[in-house]
Amino acid sequence: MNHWYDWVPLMLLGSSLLPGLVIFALPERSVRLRTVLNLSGAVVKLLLVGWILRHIYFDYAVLFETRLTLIPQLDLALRIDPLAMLFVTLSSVLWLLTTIYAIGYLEGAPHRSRFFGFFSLCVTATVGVALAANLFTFLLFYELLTLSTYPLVVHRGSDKARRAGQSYLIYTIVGGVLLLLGTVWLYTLTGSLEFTPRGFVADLEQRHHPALILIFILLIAGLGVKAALVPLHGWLPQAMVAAAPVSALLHAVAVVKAGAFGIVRVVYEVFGVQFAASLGVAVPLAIVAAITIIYGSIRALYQDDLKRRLAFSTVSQVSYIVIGVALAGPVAAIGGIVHLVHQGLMKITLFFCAGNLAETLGIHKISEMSGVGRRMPWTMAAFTIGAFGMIGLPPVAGFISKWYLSLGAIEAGQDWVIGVLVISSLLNAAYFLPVLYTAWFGTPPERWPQARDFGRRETARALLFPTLVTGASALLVGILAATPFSPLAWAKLIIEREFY
Amino acid sequence: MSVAVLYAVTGLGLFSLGLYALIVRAHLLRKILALNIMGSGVFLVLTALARRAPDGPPDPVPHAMVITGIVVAVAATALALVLLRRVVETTGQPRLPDPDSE
Amino acid sequence: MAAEHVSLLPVLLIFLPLIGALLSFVFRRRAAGLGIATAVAVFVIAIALAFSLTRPQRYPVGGWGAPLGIDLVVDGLSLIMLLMSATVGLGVSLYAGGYFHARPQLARAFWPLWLGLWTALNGLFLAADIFNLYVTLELLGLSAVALAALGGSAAALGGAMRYLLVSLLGSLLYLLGVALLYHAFGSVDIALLGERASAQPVTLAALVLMTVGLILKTALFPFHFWLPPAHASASSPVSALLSALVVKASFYILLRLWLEIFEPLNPGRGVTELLGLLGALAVLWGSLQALRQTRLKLLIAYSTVAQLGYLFLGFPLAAAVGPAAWQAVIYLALSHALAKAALFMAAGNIVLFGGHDRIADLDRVVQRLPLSLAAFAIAGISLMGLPPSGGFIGKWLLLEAAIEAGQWWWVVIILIGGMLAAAYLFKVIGFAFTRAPVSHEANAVPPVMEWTALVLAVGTVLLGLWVSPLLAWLATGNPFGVGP
Amino acid sequence: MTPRGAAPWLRFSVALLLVGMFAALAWVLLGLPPRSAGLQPQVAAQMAVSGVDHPVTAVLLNFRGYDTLLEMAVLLLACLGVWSLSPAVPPTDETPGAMLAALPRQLVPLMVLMAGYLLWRGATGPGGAFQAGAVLGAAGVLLLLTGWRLPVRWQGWRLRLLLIAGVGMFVLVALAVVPASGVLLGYPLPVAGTLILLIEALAGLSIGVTLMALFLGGEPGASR
Repeated sequence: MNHWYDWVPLMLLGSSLLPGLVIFALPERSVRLRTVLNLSGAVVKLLLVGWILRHIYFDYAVLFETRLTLIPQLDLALRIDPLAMLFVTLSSVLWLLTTIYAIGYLEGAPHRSRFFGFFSLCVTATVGVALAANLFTFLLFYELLTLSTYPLVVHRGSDKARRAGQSYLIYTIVGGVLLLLGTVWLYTLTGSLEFTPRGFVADLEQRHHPALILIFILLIAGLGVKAALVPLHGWLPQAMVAAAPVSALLHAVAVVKAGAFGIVRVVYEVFGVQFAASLGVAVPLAIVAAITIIYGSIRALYQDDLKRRLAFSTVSQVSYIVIGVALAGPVAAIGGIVHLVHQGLMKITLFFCAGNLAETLGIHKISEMSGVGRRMPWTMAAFTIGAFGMIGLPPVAGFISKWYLSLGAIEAGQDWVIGVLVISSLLNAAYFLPVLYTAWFGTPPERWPQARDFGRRETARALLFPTLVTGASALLVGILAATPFSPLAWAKLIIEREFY
Repeated sequence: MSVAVLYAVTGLGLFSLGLYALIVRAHLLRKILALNIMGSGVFLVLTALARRAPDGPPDPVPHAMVITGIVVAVAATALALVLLRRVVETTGQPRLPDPDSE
Repeated sequence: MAAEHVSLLPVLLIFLPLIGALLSFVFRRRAAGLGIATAVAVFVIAIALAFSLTRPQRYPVGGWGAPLGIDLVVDGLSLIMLLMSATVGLGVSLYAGGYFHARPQLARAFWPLWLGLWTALNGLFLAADIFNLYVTLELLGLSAVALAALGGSAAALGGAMRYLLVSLLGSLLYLLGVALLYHAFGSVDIALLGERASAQPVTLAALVLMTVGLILKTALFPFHFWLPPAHASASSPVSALLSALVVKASFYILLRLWLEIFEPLNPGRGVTELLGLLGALAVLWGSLQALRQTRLKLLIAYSTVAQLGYLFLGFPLAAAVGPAAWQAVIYLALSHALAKAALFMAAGNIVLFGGHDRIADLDRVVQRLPLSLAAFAIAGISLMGLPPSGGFIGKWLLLEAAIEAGQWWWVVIILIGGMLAAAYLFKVIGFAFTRAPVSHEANAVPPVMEWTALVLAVGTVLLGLWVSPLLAWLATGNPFGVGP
Repeated sequence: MTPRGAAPWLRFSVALLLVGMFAALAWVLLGLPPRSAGLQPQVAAQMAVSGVDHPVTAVLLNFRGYDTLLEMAVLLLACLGVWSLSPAVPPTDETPGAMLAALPRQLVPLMVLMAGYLLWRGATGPGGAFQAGAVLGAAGVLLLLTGWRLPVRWQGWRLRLLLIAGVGMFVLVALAVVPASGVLLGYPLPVAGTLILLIEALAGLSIGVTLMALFLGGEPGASR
């Protein structure tokens, strides 16, 4: 680490870690300083991300890497590559927006220093997960993510929150243990854990293949907990007890995506997708993902609680990423990877909206949403974009993902996946359209459950602004998918690296 | 069996007897005495076997060790006895409290 | 008879605390100041030793040399143990300065006893002579018992009494083993014994006697019964010392004897597998008991029983894969020392603040001691074996050894142990977030007590990042020999 | 109430186990070589440079002096432990009978003399600091039993200084010889005998006082 470039990944971490640590130490009442710290951290991170993206775009050869050798052969290593930057960019943008949202949402609530401290730690862990250059480093940040999200889940301190926290811990710690076991085992076989395009285990002798299959299962099971693969998804709906910004950023984006992102890394850069297919583990993974997609959608149908419905929708949607990866073809992979971004934008919009409804009118249930579109038109407009995207209607981002996934399925000769996608889209429509119908065309009640007055605006500015930005982005990345800076273009760049 | 070994085996006997009492007896004073007897047994083993030197005086090193051991035993016994007195003062009973009754 | 020039640093590590003990006994009013000054000096010397030690050193006391005289030996293994005792010792000294400030009666007993205990620890880690080890072991045991009784409650006295009896029994078993080895092979020097000892009944008898004596003192399952009451009822700085350092000392002796005398004689897989099995049972039983406890300090004490179990997994694993397993075990021991000291300190702060340690009522307390809670949580992470922490590195290395050995049952134990640790620690941490009315009667906790707990806890995180220099130090002189 | 011991079946099985252990260990001892000099030849070879004439004393104070130093620390720490546990047993006001009052007057001076002799004798024959200390301690115990009380002015730092004198001197000498001989506890030969006698004198005194202090069962003059 001689060149200052090599500190760049560390700076990416530091831009959220340092404000987080300082915030812990701040007394509850220094609201302004805390806000300044939060926002400047987020802005600095975003600037760094912009600078890096520009750098990669113009001079791809430069590799940023921070490395600390722990044990010979075992490094703590952070590296910037296109796949990492996809996830880093997504989290950084959404962190800034969610921070703004959370500042508005938690105004006057207790223990805010603790909340924002852990919030920053979570973002740090997420960025670490994205930048990890080997499975060891990945594991480290993956566990850190577990530990730093737990306090946010139980933040409210109610019995329900504690139970949710307990269940979250049980799932994630068991998942972490499986991941640990798989990782150590793999290390004893290969002596290296560095992520390498097209994988690094294919050279192992034939006799290790049964072990490799077990390792694959262990790793995917460990990651599948956070990615909420059925039957490991149980914690996610319960975790919805957390505050809206937590659900929005962490449980729609950071945590579940960390799992999905890990699956991408394992399939592409540990095993190599071709080798995984030849081991015969790719198709079963696709089947698990397909079951998750259908199951999540069906469960979502039956939820009246808005956040729970969104949670089950998350269960279902995250597996689009997994299925895209498991299909072992470049086109499907593009669909899966781009969905990482698309789903993030759409789902965070939906959660912001749910938070707005709860905070402004006290609405938590779908049955209470009748006619809310007239009371909060901007919020519901954003909600509509998100819902359309989930269903896969063009030109919203979700359509792009599904399009590539379907093409990829055909390319990979797995036509049944198209059936899954069609059924899932129908189910998505079945659980989103009624919500939209009630909201726009239902009759508003005499009085809302718990209305707060915001004057001429429909809700607080800090709540509405991020919602509209993410909603608009979900639309724009769909419309502008063909332009050179879109997530789709980026996903194609990544796939070029992994396949050719 | 030489005389040295006979003494040493006697030492082992003391050690075993002491260990029996230490395990079986509940009264703390007996336990402390039992430990002393065990200690004497070990010292006897150490000194007795030092007598095996073929000619000349016995090996002085075990003797020095035993002197050291005796001083340690005296110190430990004193501490144990005072501790025993304090246990009796606070619990009224000269035996170990039941660990499960915490 | 002047020997070649050897560094005096190891000698100072024994004599400085001894002089400190004497001075703090005579000059009682200055005891705390003397104690802390000694602690700082010992810490500095230990660090200096670490940076100056390039190869193992043998120091012949009196210039005689083994077998007539007594030698001291420093190699990587002793060095790491010395560093461990120096770090925890400094932390506990600072903590005790705060803790005993309001209790001058106890303070004047604490300082000389603690410095005497430290003398014993350092002497023990440097000893190369099994009879000298016996003397240090007794010095250690008696000062530890006296410290454990310092609390003065019925529970503390009973716990100390039991501890004393077990400790003396262990020492006598060990001493009988020493007698057998000396009379069989004509030396008490470990290295000479290693050369001379052969596989014959007397060696086996010594092995059994010494091993039983030492595992009694190390509280390996099923000989763990004395540990929880003694460790939990002692005053908090003492609990930290007992759990973090004292139990490691007897394990260290066992390891030394094993590596240099017994293992080369191949006593058979039965011995290693049995020790490993007891270790595994300790992990499970200790963790389950910890989970059941309703008192915080007892929970932490049972956690010690469990964590000590991991150390014994080294025996079967080293038999299978060689020194790598010991590396893992020592790393775990080191991390446990820091983590456990931090836990007991944090628990001590909580007890001091709220006046009780009932876990179910902790929510009234922990929210007002954020630093102590943070220390508890961070140290807990290391015990659970989650990254980034020394506990994680140790567990990683141990898992690696177990998988390489193909001994899957140990893998399962290690993983289950980690999950159980998470369960019993989060049982406590969860209370930090419940809504609780603020208690009224609260005693102030001196900031130094909160900060030392936190610094030691952060130390466990650093152990998770600063690994290779420590492993390099540990490898000085190749203490674990070469693998099979 | 006298505590009950273990159940009969437990006693029986423990007894059985211990008989087995005894038999096994006895068999092991019988297997030891019948003739073995141990370290006797090495000790004999170095006696000339040990500074004393008696082998046990040479081992205790010179060859393995480090052990002895630590062992005196054990005794001191035990005394510290006793002090930390409780104050001394309060003295009774009973006046001893004529016989008891007369006894120490005859015996104690004799015992002190005896202790001095043992100390001096240690250089050439059986004897030395521990034996002297034991006799001295016994004299102290005798005094205490017959109603003698430690004067108040001797209860404070003076007593503590006496208690540490032995270890203190040992440590002092151990370190002081380092510049001369280059090694811890390496007595330069010309003064070896003197240094050993110095250590022994203070050690004997401290051991005697410590034993007496232990007999008090706690710190004299301390209140709980």
